[in-house]
Amino acid sequence: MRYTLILGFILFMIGLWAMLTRKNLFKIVIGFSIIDTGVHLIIVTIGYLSGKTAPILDKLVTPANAVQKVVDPIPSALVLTAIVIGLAVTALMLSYVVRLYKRRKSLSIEDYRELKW
Amino acid sequence: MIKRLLIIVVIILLIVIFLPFMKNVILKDSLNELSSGYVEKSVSDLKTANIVTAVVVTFRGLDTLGEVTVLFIATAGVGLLLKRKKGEKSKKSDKRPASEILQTGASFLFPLTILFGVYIFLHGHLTPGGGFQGGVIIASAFLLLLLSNINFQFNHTVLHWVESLSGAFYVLLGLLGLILLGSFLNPKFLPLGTLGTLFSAGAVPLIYSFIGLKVGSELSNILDSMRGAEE
Amino acid sequence: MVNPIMIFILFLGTAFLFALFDKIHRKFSFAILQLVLLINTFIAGQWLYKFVFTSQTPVMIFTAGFKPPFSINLRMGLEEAFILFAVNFVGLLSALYLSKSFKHSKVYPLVLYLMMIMGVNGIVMTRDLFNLFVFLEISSISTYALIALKENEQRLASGFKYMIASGLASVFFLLGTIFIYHITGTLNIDQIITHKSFVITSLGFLSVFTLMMSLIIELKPFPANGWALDVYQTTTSGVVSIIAVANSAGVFYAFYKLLPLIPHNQLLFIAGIGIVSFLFSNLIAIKQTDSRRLLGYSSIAQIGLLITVTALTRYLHVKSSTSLFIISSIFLSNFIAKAGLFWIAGIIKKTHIKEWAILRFKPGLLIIFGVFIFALVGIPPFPNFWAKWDLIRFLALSKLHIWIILILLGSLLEAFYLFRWFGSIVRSEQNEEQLLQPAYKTVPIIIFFLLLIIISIGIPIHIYQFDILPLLPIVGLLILSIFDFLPSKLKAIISMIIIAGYTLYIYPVLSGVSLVFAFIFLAGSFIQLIATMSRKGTDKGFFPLLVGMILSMGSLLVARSSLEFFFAWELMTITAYMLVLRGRKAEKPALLFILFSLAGAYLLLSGLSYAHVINFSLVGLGTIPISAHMLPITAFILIVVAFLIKVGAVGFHIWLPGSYAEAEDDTTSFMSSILSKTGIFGMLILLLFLLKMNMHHSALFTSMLGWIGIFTVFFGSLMAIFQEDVKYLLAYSSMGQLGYIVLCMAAMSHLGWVSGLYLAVNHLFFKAMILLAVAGVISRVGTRNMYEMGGLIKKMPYSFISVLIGIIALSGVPPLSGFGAKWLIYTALLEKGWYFRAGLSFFASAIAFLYLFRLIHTIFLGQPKPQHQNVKEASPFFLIPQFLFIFAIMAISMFPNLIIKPLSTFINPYFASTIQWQGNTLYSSLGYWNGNLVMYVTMGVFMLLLIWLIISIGRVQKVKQFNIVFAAERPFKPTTTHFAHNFYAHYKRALGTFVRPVTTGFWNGVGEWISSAAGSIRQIYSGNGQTYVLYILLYFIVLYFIMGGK
Amino acid sequence: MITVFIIILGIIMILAAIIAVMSKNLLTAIISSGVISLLASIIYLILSAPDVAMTEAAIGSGLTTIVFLYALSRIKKINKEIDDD
Repeated sequence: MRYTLILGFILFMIGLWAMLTRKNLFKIVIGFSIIDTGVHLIIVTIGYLSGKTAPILDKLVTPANAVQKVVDPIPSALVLTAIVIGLAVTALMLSYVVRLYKRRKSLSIEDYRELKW
Repeated sequence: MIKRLLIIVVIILLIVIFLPFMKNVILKDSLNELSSGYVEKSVSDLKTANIVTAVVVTFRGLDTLGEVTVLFIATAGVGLLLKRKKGEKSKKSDKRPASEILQTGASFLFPLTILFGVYIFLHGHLTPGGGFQGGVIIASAFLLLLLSNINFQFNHTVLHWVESLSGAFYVLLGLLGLILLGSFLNPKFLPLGTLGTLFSAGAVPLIYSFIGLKVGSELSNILDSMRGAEE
Repeated sequence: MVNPIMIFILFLGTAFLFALFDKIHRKFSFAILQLVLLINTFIAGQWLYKFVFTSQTPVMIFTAGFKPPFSINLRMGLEEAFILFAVNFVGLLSALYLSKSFKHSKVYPLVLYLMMIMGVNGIVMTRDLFNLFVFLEISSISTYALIALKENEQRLASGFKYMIASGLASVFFLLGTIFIYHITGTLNIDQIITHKSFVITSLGFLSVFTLMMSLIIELKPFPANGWALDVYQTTTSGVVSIIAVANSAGVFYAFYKLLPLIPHNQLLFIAGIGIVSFLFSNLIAIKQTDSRRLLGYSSIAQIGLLITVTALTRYLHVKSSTSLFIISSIFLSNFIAKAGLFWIAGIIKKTHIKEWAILRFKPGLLIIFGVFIFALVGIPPFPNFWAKWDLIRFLALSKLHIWIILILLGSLLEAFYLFRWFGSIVRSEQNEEQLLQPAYKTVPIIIFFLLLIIISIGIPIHIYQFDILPLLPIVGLLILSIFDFLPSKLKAIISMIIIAGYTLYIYPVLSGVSLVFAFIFLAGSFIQLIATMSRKGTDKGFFPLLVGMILSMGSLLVARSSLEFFFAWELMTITAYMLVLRGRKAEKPALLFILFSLAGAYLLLSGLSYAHVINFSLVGLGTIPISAHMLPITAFILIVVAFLIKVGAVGFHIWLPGSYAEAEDDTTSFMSSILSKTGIFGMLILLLFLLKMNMHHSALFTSMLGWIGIFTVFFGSLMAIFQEDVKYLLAYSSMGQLGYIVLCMAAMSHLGWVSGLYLAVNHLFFKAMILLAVAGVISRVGTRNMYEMGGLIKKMPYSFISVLIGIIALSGVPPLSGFGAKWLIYTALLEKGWYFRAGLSFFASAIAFLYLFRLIHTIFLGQPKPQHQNVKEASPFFLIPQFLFIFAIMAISMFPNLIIKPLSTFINPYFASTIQWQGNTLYSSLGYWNGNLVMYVTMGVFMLLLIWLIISIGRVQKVKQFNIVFAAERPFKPTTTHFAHNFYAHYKRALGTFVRPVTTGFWNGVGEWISSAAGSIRQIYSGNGQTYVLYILLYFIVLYFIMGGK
Repeated sequence: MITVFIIILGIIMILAAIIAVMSKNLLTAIISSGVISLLASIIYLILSAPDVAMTEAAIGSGLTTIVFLYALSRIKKINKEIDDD
């Protein structure tokens, strides 16, 4: 599934583009979460084995043939963690945005640069 | 304009650099040693039908504990930033209350959704889903209430108790593994049961349930804070 | 032994229940928080103890009942225990520091705080790549949130920048991790390292590169670190101290853990990343006025240094125990000092560095501040000092010259801004202000201070096996500090007793030339200490420093190895700096002094490292056979320049006049008459090595040295004649006299060395005499400008006598000892065949006479000033040492063999003697000198003149001061129109070209260039968070191509 | 067949991403980014990772979007408060 791999990287780059060019704090956070989605897609793709099924035992996947039939469970486990962490970071970023806006009434990152040099 | 150009160059160069990630990756068609080991062990040693759950709760249990902690931190962080201190006055919302139908519908759906969430994490070791997914569903039940009733206030005491105790029990179960079997987060101190039934996989369903409760209450808390509730 | 996993259980168990604890009472929940940190400190400490003091081997802790790689495992080894102990301990103290903020905050910050520390614990212990990611996230997410503690706009803005930068870094980490998993099929770090050959493929390289870059970006390398500086600048003290030390420690350890993945040939690039960060952060810090931002730059610089050192030691395959020692020493210095300084920042509550001047009224806190700064710079005995010593040694052995230069250059920059800060606080003129020092804030600072002291004393004793001898200067300093409450007179006596005792203690070790220098350093100090009794009150701080300085000079004599020598050298430097800084206008001179001294010390350090001998010391010299290759040319040059800086040789002299002149008056006399000779002593050791090695180029070197000596003489004397300030005059005069000594030593002959040492002793006598006399005068008239004095001969006759005798001895006219010195010098030079140099030195003597004449003429002769009507003779404490020195001068003038004979025998082992004695007459190949005879003849002539004067006295007409018979106007007020002002202006036309401030101009230019470079480089930190993200990406790209990614 | 399906999904996702980044309207942007996650969860299903799919659907497209919307509404509320004052 090289397509999903490439798709992941495309999303990554689009997110990066947003982080680099959008002035709006919201857009920057959105860019970040798009990057996250892209990376998650990449991770899941790495775990995929073509033609295999989910790593859950049922009628078709028996203990005897499980090793031959399922995809790699590790990346799935990692992505679960990564998704939750992504949510945590996003929520925190948004809280910052809300607080910043409350203080200065501006969503433009250019208005927050008096700290420098 | 120069900066825009620079950004374009940076992105192009990054794509060039990342090309090996896209091009040189040889997509495999069989499990590597580690993951086939996981598959075998989760069947034979843990009796867990959902191998991802086995990995998440047992083999990489420390990650999951960390993950719950990350959510916990986010709850605290969002709370620190957005919750109003007690007594801090807020403008009364002038929004129109939701219609009666929505309110009734919500209060009817609420217990059902909660039940569904519980079902998901109780069966985490058998079917797709588990603590996190179940937790989100529980949180969405609360969201339903929040949306349908503007002035709805969580019963924070209950939420705190659920959040605190489920987290503490999670750690406690891990500790039991350490005390009884010599390693932290070892779920085998409960009978393993037969593969594919509800009461199997040792303490895995129990742990996942606590994770579900913990995640559910944490997410509800985050939503509550985002809404701007009092502490 | 407690299972290390208990650390997590404790952290998480309490954190999850924290909301419930808090419902009981904030005091209760806060107590729980501290208890957890305390227990965890204890657990880590227990393991640390086991690893250090028993033969405990590292343990692996498995989770989930499976063996790795199936389960996540943790490691507890020496490194882990060390960092965990430090991190949990600083967490405990910082929690105490924050107790008030915690008391009034919501419950969340407490939880976040606990989790932040736990995250670091996890980062350190885990051996699983993805688990490392989780813990990295735990620690950074809680940091993001905690930055908002005591929220304000700037904190929020910096926190947001931090989040997007760090968020991007963690994405990179995730990418690297998953591809490494894809290639190796495992997430276990140890397994990945054993399979590390995958790095050679382009995919493997890219994965590892992405992973490592993520960690490196989290370590805030220049220039991809603008966000970090904002965080350092804004975050509240208790939190930022944790971010700066504990979080950085965690990420650094993660980097350390994964460094084996970097192929050997790429390690130098990693070291380069560090050194760039080290150099540029220190450079930009020069321009900072915001104290926290300055500390931030310093933190980043120190992390850069750590990266460099870690990569280099790995590159060089340095033995693991040694590299661990170096790394942990640098780590620890920064860890303790930086946490402490950030804590102090929270007490000061002022942002501008100049506003920190209020520290001046809190001596205790000021001392602690100073110690933290010294620890950062690497002054002995603090850990950084030892680390630098070992590090430079290894780099020199492996011929990594450029790294030595860069590391020392960066250290010098760092020393510059830190000492500038320290000096500006000590010497500020700000008024006292109320400063709240609540116990919960001071206790952590004091604990860290004590910890630093204990470690600093422990290192030399336990690791370098120092016995008490080299540590005596510190002991002396501490003893006097204990008695610092006593009045000055008593302390002077205690100091004299200590010095006498020290002399007796080391006497058995002394022999030959070291006796001469012991006489100068110790006996000279002993006598001059009498003058310090004139100090009023308790005059805190002076005596401890003075005793420390004197004993470190003594330590130089008895040092047995290069390390002991260098140790004593640096101790002497720092104590002298503090003494200079006590002068009222000494802020800038003291800074110049410490900068040049440190530059000298670094040159000495690198020279000693290049030398293939570990016994660079007079004592050590006798114990080893000397071979021709022990001192390569580089080492020789580096060391000789270090000593030339100390004596203030021309070109390196600009620190000298200011610091001699602006130091307190009695201190000046110590510095000029005694301290300056340490450079000569060092040079003597160096020349002895040269002599014994029979080096190929030695003739060329010594000839060059001779030229430097004579130019110093010439220039020093010339500068002296144009001074208005009597202390500047004497400072330049000292420089000239030291030049003579260098010249003599460079002659490398028996007579040359005899004359050099003779002059050294003689210079002690007359320069101490003159300076003490002048100090007495200044203490009475309250000015140092000579044209504001005059006619003091009647008011201060004894001082006059001692200055008169001093200048006779100095100028080298018969009959006093100076004549002998000059005679010896010319003889030595002529014997050597250095005719031109002899001529120049003769000329310089004539110049010297000009300024000496002025000293007598302007101060003591002429008209007394009206405001000096009631001036009294100087205090007897000034006079007693002067007369002791007069006595000494008289003695050696009458009986030169008293001193020349022993000198000659001391030097006999090195050179064949070319002089002979007949009775009191000294014969050289070029003539003879009989001290007695000279004395008698001169006395005779003097008597004749005196008799003639007395006979003709009848014709003398007494003139009152304001009698205008002989003047066109009534000289009422001495102004700059005073005849003695700019006395030698007319010479300036002839000699002006020689005294144009070329050297000063050069060094000023260097300073300005550095400053403007710093000013323009820091412009890259535009303040825009997006730009910082762009920098990170650019940094990533550039490094990828530099490191040869395919 | 599945490949074609994935490519179509991918193109829609990329378009959604571009809309999310470029759109002037924040609400549109937030919804679009939610759509990306939703489509991603379908891809996860195709890639035989149902656990991830569920999580991405619930957290990535569900909760994250709601958190975004809450933040946006907070900002609008702040604006309103200014208008009122």
